[in-house]
Amino acid sequence: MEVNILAFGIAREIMGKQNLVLEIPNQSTVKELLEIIEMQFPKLKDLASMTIAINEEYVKEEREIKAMDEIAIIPPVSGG
Amino acid sequence: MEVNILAFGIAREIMGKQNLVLEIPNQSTVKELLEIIEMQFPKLKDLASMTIAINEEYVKEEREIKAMDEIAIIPPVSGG
Amino acid sequence: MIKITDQPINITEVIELVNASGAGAIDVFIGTVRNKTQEKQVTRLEFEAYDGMAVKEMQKIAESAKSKWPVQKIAIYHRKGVLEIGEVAVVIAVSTPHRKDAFEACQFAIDTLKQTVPIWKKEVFEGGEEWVSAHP
Amino acid sequence: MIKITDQPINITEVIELVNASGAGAIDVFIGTVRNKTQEKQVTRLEFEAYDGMAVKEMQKIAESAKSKWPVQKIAIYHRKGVLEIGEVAVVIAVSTPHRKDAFEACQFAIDTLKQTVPIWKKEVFEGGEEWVSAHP
Repeated sequence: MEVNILAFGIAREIMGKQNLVLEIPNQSTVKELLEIIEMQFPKLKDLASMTIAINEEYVKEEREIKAMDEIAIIPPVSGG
Repeated sequence: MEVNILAFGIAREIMGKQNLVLEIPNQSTVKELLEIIEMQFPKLKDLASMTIAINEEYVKEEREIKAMDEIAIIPPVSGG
Repeated sequence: MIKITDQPINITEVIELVNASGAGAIDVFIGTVRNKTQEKQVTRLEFEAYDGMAVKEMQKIAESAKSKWPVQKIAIYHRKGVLEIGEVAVVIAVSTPHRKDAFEACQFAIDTLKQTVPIWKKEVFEGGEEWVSAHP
Repeated sequence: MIKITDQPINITEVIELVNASGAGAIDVFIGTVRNKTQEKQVTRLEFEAYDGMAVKEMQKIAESAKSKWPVQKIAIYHRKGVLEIGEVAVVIAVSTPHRKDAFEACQFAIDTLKQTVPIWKKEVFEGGEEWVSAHP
């Protein structure tokens, strides 16, 4: 299935854009999605951390991706 | 000798005025001064604490009073 | 009383939001842009936010502070966009009946914000730039 | 940047006094008049100060904070006279490079002020009044 991914901060810079459309297998988990993304953008592996938020919430790695999910890549936060 | 004493807060209310002139023996210490004042205004003994400041500084009880000292009675402070 | 904004933050406005007649103490934390970090001269900062989620995470912090301390009111404002030296990046104001709780709740809020809220800061130096905390 | 005043305190003015380009953090404590203490309804407060000594003791607190933490600037303003509910009695602002120091130095300043600065507060209730902390 096709999913739409938002990227922020250094992840956005590494990926070259804020919005990315990716083709992933149905029933992929967050963990699997992360692996697919890192394969495509190996520089993301150098980050201190990288997590996924779905529908504006942090989620566990076992969470299954659904077609309508709003997916966001969250590199190490540094607000404040 | 004659000394001029400033009083604040509840001490001022107990003594009935902000400025008090007292006759004390020459070379009296702060401790002795406190005793003289408490004798004259027994209600001061009910306070949680009472100290003396001289020339705008906290002083030890052994400090000797001099004629030109600015003496102030400091009941428990409660600023802030 | 949670806001992400690309306009300068009005500190007085944030403080007035937490006024409460039962409060005896207000603690306010203001994060400003420093002119240096680890001996490098910073020219400016650029903040980027995942707005919707950042607001949600800030709301969680406010709820969590209220559950841990007797917080009367709490306000959290975060700036985004380009900030020059001395400008205000974040303001957190907390009102409580007694002062110890105000300090604790406010410190909890800024500490947690730095860990959980999806906002990113890029430091721009003379001849370089760096996303803060991005690399180990 | 120490002041005893019988006029309302301008919080913004106090905060601006501690602006410093090397500061990344400002903590501000604001003490306001609560509407109750130990379940009694407070009508107003009356603050009395031994002005000259109070300023000296506040200066000592500022110096002491600077010796204990990397304080860039510190300002302490205290109001005196009659204060209504919600009015500001004291404002302390501290700027430091990092936030933990700002919180600690500011909390130290207000805690010490309450112990050493010769200022006295009378609470006025419906049908009574009481000098705070006067009696054991």
